[in-house]
Amino acid sequence: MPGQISVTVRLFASMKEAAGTDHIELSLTSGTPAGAVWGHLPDAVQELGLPKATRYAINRQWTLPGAVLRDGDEVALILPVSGG
Amino acid sequence: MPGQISVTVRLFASMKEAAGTDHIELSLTSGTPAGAVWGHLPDAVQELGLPKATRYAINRQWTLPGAVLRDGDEVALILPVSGG
Amino acid sequence: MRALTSDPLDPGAALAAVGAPEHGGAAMFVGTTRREADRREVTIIEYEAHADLARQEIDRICGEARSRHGAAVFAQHRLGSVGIGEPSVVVAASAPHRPEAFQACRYLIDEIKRRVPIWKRIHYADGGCEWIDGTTRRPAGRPVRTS
Amino acid sequence: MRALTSDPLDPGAALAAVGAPEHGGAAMFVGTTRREADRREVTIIEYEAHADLARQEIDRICGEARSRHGAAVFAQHRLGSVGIGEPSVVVAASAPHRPEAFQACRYLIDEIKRRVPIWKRIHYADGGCEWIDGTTRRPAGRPVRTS
Repeated sequence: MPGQISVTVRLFASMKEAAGTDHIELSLTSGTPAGAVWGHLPDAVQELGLPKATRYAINRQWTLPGAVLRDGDEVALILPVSGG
Repeated sequence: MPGQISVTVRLFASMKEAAGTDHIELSLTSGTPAGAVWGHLPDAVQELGLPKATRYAINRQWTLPGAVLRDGDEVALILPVSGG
Repeated sequence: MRALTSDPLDPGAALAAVGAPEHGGAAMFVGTTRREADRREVTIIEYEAHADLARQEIDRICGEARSRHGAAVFAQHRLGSVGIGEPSVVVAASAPHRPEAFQACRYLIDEIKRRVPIWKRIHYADGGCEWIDGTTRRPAGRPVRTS
Repeated sequence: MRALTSDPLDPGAALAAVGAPEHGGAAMFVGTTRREADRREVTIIEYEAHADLARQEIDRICGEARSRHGAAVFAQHRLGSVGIGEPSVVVAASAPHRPEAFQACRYLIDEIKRRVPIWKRIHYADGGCEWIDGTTRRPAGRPVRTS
């Protein structure tokens, strides 16, 4: 479809659990920024709420929520971390 | 001898080396404080100088240089330390 | 150095990795799983990572500690299930003098906890479990049943 | 815990000694002999103590770290000849949270170095050696020949 892009969204921790999968393929309007991916995720994921401190990575590099996605991108939503 | 006490002075590090022994027996006038022991040590030890930060212990307990020695005491001169 | 591993961590290997005869000492921090969280008994803790990004970020933090403090550094985080009292993270830093070794060591663990995409899921003795990732909105004390 | 020993130190034993399932982490510092001192190559370092007083003082410092920081602590210093790169002192502290573990660990090593009656004698590759005890008054760079 013209003006559409395909992206892979990688999910971790409680988002992965809520989605029942560690990645979701989305078809989005060209020009969609990383920070808008959330609104396209399944309801079960959106019910968790989006923590303010969520960060984003495109193709395994940190990015900002305003970064525009391109066709074939892998975008990761990085919830507030708790390692250590 | 009346008015005299016997004390054992324990020596460490360069004082022990200069004296060639790790302890010296001294006969001192009753009333001598720990801090005055230095003046009764062999010349070879006194030549090292007495570092300002030297501390004193009597019978394996910390004490102050003004503490008066009693007959039979073991007094230790604790030069500035360098452990670790 | 493998920054992430599913094997038990070896603090001795961390110390050996930063040992250098020009250095006067090494500081190390070993993070271990605690028996209690939120006043509930914990059985195991599970760690998950965005592995590629986590490795990159640990490497970057190590580089920062090296250049800021002139230290030799080591950092490793465990993934998967970790039993109570077992190490989940080990960091070490050596330097010519101890203030720098301590500073570099503290920098490593603080930045790893703050920045690296690793999350823990606490499994409780009462059967509940929860991810610690900022989404937890349950009322205090109510177990989250996930199965 | 033996506060003083002539045997090689074991950092793993130090960590094990402070491990507690209520604690979230342990900080450790391992002091090692350096290859160079005063720009001269070092071969070995010899440590001597007023043993009774040193043990007492290490015990006292451990007690202070425990009560100030709520930490479980360990401290051990080696005596006798120590080769380059080998540990001469190991301290460790664990606490429920890492700031206290780091503070207690730093307190242990700082106070041990400041207060405990232990002295080192550096043996140099050029044949000289010297006690580090505040008495050294030789001109800079001149080896002190002691034999």
